[in-house]
Amino acid sequence: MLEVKNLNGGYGRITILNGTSFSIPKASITTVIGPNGAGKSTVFKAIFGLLNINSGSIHLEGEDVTRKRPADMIARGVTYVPQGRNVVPQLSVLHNLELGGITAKDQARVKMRMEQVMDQFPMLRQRKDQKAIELSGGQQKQLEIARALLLDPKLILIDEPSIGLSPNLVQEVFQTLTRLRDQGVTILMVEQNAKAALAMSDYGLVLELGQTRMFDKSDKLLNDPRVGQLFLGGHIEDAA
Amino acid sequence: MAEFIQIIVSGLAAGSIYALAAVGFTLLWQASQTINFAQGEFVMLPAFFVLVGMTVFGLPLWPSVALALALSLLILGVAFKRLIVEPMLPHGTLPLVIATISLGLLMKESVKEFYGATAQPFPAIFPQTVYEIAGASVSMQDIGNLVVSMLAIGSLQLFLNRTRTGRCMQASAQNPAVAEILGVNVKRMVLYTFLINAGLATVASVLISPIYLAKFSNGETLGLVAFIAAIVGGFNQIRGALVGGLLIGVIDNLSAVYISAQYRSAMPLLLLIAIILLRPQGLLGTSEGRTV
Amino acid sequence: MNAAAQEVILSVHNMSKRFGGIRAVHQVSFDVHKGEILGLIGPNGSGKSTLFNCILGQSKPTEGHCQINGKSTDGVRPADLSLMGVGRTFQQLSVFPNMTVLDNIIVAGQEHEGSMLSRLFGKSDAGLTEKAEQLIEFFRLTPYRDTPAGSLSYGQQKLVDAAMAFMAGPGIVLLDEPAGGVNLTMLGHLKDRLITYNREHGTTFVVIEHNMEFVMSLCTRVIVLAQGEIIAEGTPDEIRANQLVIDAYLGG
Amino acid sequence: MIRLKPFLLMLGIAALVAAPIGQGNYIVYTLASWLIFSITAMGLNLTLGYAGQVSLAQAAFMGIGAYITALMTLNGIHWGLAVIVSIAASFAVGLLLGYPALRVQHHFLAFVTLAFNTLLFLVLRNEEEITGGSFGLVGMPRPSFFGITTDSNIAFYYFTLVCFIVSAGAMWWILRSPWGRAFRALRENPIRAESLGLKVRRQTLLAFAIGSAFGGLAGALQAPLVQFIEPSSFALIHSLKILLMVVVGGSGFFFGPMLGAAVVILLPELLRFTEGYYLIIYSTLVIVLMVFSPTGLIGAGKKLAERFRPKHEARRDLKQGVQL
Amino acid sequence: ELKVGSIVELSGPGAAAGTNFRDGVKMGFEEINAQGGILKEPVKVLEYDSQTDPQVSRAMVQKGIDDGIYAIMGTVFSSSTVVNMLVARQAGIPQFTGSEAPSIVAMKNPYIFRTAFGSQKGVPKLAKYMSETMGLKKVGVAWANTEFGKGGHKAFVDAMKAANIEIVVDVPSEQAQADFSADVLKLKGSTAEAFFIYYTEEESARFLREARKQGLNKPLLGETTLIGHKVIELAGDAANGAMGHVGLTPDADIPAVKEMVERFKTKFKYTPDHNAIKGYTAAWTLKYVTEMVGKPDSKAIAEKLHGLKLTAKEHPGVLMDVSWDDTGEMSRESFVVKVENGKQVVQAVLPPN
Ligand SMILES: Nc1ncnc2c1ncn2[C@@H]1O[C@H](COP(=O)(O)OP(=O)(O)OP(=O)(O)O)[C@@H](O)[C@H]1O
Ligand SMILES: Nc1ncnc2c1ncn2[C@@H]1O[C@H](COP(=O)(O)OP(=O)(O)OP(=O)(O)O)[C@@H](O)[C@H]1O
Ligand SMILES: CC(C)C[C@H](N)C(=O)O
Ligand SMILES: [Mg+2]
Ligand SMILES: [Mg+2]
Repeated sequence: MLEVKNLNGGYGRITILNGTSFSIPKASITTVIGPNGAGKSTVFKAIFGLLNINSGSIHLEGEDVTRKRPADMIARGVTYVPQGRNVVPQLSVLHNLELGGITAKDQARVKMRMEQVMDQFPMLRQRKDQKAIELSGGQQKQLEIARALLLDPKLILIDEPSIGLSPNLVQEVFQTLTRLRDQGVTILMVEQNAKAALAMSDYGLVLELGQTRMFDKSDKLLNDPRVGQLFLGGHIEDAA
Repeated sequence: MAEFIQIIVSGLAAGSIYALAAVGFTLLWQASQTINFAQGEFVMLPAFFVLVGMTVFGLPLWPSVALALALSLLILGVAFKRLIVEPMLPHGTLPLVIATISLGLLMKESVKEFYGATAQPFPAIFPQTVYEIAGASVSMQDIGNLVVSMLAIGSLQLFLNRTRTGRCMQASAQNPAVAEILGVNVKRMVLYTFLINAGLATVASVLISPIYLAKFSNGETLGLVAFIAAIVGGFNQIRGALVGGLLIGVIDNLSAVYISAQYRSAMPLLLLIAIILLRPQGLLGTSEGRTV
Repeated sequence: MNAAAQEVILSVHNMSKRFGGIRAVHQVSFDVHKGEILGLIGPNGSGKSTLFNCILGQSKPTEGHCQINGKSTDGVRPADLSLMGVGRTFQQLSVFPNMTVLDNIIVAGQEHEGSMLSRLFGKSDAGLTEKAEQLIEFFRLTPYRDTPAGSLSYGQQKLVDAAMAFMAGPGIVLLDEPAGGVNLTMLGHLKDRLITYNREHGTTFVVIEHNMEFVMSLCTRVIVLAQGEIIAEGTPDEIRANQLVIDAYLGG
Repeated sequence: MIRLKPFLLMLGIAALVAAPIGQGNYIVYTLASWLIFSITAMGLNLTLGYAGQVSLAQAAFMGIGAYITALMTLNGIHWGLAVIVSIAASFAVGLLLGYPALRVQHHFLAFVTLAFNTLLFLVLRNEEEITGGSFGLVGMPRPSFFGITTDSNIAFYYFTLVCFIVSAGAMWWILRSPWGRAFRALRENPIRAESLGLKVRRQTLLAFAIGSAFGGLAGALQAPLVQFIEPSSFALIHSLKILLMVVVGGSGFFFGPMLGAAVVILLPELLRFTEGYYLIIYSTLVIVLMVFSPTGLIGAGKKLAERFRPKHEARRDLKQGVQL
Repeated sequence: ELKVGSIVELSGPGAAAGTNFRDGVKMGFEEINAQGGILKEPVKVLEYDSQTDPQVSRAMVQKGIDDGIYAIMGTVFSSSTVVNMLVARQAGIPQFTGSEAPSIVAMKNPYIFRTAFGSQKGVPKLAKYMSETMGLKKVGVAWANTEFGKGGHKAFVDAMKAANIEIVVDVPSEQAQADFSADVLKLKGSTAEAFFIYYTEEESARFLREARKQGLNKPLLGETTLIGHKVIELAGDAANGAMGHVGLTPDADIPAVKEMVERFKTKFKYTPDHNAIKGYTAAWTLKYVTEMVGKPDSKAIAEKLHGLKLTAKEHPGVLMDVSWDDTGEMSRESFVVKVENGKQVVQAVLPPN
């Protein structure tokens, strides 16, 4: 489905990705883990066309999409939820949501999908006329996630969905992602909450210094002691 | 009483022009968080396009206006956005402010160099009829200005809030990074903003030039007054510009007659300061919401 | 809890905040004792951040007030609160993007020593620099010491944010989601550091967090907010077992 | 590298000392007015480049300084006293103006100062009894110190140079103290700065008032240099011109304003051969500069220097090595 | 080669007047050079732009002097002239200004010379006409609040006092003001029998249009700037009926002036105003006086000019007879004209005073 080969790129003259490679099959969930600053978000930006790529390639369902622009990626059924807050501050919740489907030809379907995601995140319906900036951190995140689902994407890039979400909502989002995977959607996700994320994933990718350290079935990674120590909080208990 | 009505009417007529220029400020502010210091010159220039059409190409008035509109869209819209705003947008407001100050100078000097330094008569769009209403003289021109600017601003407001394109424009302005990842063609949305501004400037230019006469330096005072009107009305509300413009027009006339002609131009400024202190978001503006 | 810990450092009385029709915080009252690490949890939109903002003078509560060390904070501006020993971090990343990591951390401490004039004419801030460098080392940011903070990754900025909180003198520090986006290894370090700091300097912490492992292993007491009201309060174990909290927040 | 700096500084000062020797009156006059505008631009750079507040009244502060100095020296009071009053007055007006404006945050200082500049112009023009109205004030004496007069253009230039060096020194001092860091912090994120104990309003206000005081000093020098002042020399357009100096030079860089002042004052000279077209060319050049280097000439210089660095750099933590 | 400085406002609000003056000077010296120059030497005109900024104008005069000019043409705006004339005076360089403010010749500066008489001289001529010929008792005045306008206003107020005419309404306006409705309204509401309007051309035109719109139908009187060619062009019908006192005007019924205007039109493709004639006559005056002195001696030229009278007959370049007194003020014949059907019609010829 998605194949990243030897990616090399960065910001300005600083190279961040030093030959990242991996490939993920259709209808799977892959969790990317790695220390802060490893380049996880940078990989996402590279895939979505937001980064200077020096060399390497990205293929989506066999098509070369290296250096394609975000709009092209959306047209190919890819959506992206970046890290941090990403709403249009002065537009209402409803209009923010609507923007998620702005590129769709079939606006009637978007209308319907909006209703569906609002069923899933009832908070959004309650707040639909409020300005997005007025939402709490976690509410904004819900809005963003909902927005990325509108277009019935083939591939979702989702960068640390759990930041700011309450535990029950994290569970719910994970369930949603699993459900989507079962419907054939491919999901690439970054998560620091690695244990839970890997548990629901098919594959795990460990990234460090902009390079692929490991790429394997997620249960393999879960059981790998090195990974356990560094990224699964293995020693948290000992230190406390 | 007749005197008072005259003041109000003349004030509204002048104010509707300020409003048309002010709405451009508001629009560009919303689109790129920049203050276009050349806005006054944007209103000055199209009149000369019309004159060029009439004197150089010998066209009648309306075709010349159409020509001016086309040229404005091209120069004040497309070229301004492509050549100046776009490369600078990522670098914050200040360089853009400086660039627009220089652009204003460039436009002014170019008109002076290539068309002449003296004012030029400009044909009126509306018939020169004057009506007596309750003792006050009201010209067709006054009424026309008021109606045109209200229509223009009203429909712009509706367009921005009620259409998907309008909302995409807002999104591109408020958070271009997000707009981009959602697939909005940010560049095109910004272009629309500048095209609308150019169009409004042309309308304003054609409306005022019969009164102001076409002159290279017309933008100087007009720009400042429009700017004040935009702030007074509220920088984040399109219709704020209308209210601000009309208010300034009326206050200007009232103070010229009843207060002090010498300090006449001080009144809008005092109003500006008062608004900033008492209602910083402007008369119609809304506060921008939570900050943390 | 020993006797010293019973001394109240921050007390919130009947605090409410409404935004138009929305009741963000509703009649919340609680005390924070000196030297404790208090957790504040609750569903999204339950009013946690709003509560912080009201306590810290960032926004004006609709009603109610709070006291720091017995002194009312009505109308006290955030800067003065900070100088009174109340520090904070924000839920959203908030570093100074174009300043180096080092300067970010130093600036967090510089106002707490000497007067404004002495900062103009006084000696350089060598002590602060040293402290800042140690924090940088600790948070593994050494390669980024002179990098503009805005070009760090999300988690790295979060760490800079946290480091800044340690620059203020002892007192009370309110942390809004310090763990979000921080790698688990670093999170462990962060927790250790908070605990050590709390033990050594007696600094009081109030922590908003959605990471339950982190909260439950760090805090001595937890308050749960839902729809602007306190629905539960107690030790981590009590909270974990509270059915109300499970339904509203933790989920099954 | 570190040793190079004092050396370059000495070289610069030596150049400034040597500059007017053997030049005509006009050149000396122009050099002196460059120094004066450098002082005022330096002040604005503090407000704008470091504290992040746009002031559109720098010319008005020059006006305050110039009128006070003119009125005092015309009445026989020594310049030395007049300059102190000028600086103090512009500082005080800065505080008065900034206090309410900064209370409401945002870019409102820009608008309030814009209004202030225009209002001051009206007052200077309309209150004829004091200010001479649009006729202005003429014939201010140039000061003399311990029997040394500054009447000749060259003597006045050196006098201005001394003032310039002193004020540049003071500015340098302010910027390298913790205040400098505080200014930058509150420019970049005032809410965060406030939460760290930085008194945003007070510090910004001070930056603005100090910046204004530099304007006052420049005005106090301008009055005896030109020996004539009238309201329109301090109109809004001149504030914009000073703003142009700061940004064209490079706002937020110490030497930006001086470079900018030089460009704004000297470029028209250099372009004179183009006759009527020089303003057109000049404004085009400014636009082009801003488009290619929004950080001004100093920024453009840095960009150029960057060219010679390798195209790719390794990530900063690569040396730290892997953990896995 | 002789160097002359043309220092005028080529940019800024004064650009219209300045450009006219500059072109007049240019044409004057081109003709002079074509006829062999001054003292058989070609004249080189160095041009400087004062940007309508007094301080810049001062610097430019300094620069011109450094560049070795022996006489100065300009500036036109009084606000600039009062400043830069000090520099020219220090250097002892004669200066031909286009300004009309009374203060300029009141400073006993031996190096300043007018090219058109000051308003303290022109306005009383008109005042006399108003009181004696028109028999007015109550008048109003509307004026531009600039150096130029203030000069005219003061001269008018003084003249009215002398003539025992009451001023019942007095309305100042801003430079480059566009909306005159309030001003007209104030005049209209007064009991004045006629109004003195002292604006620059464009404001005059806007004023006249507004006056027509509001139906202000009492006599409007002014200077060249109220009824000049440009005003008529801009104000159209609204200018009809306005009256004015005219010193120099391209519309004057004098063959020399008419020919000069024609030459100017072919050369520069626009109709000159009085400022162009000022510049043109200044150039020729310099030639005549330099040749009278016999050498390009700035000081001697200035001395020679005081008390000098040049007749158009012997010195065709001055177009009309002209003389200077010992303050640098000048005298010429002038006219009272009225606009009828878009044309100036001379009502009276006033002798030089
Ligand atoms: N400026 C505002 N205008 C309107 N409503 C607001 C504003 N600020 C906050 N709210 C509302 O107040 C409620 C509480 O918000 P708050 O940010 O305090 O939640 P929170 O507990 O911090 O949530 P999270 O865990 O998601 O950060 C939310 O419903 C939010 O929409
Ligand atoms: N805008 C930027 N400019 C320059 N360098 C950047 C920028 N953004 C990130 N970096 C650098 O790139 C590296 C990788 O950043 P990235 O955001 O991809 O990390 P990450 O793995 O997502 O980390 P986190 O878990 O903290 O989100 C970091 O070292 C960071 O310093
Ligand atoms: C343009 C002119 C009306 C200026 C006028 N000559 C003056 O003295 O200022
Ligand atoms: Mg990341
Ligand atoms: Mg929150």
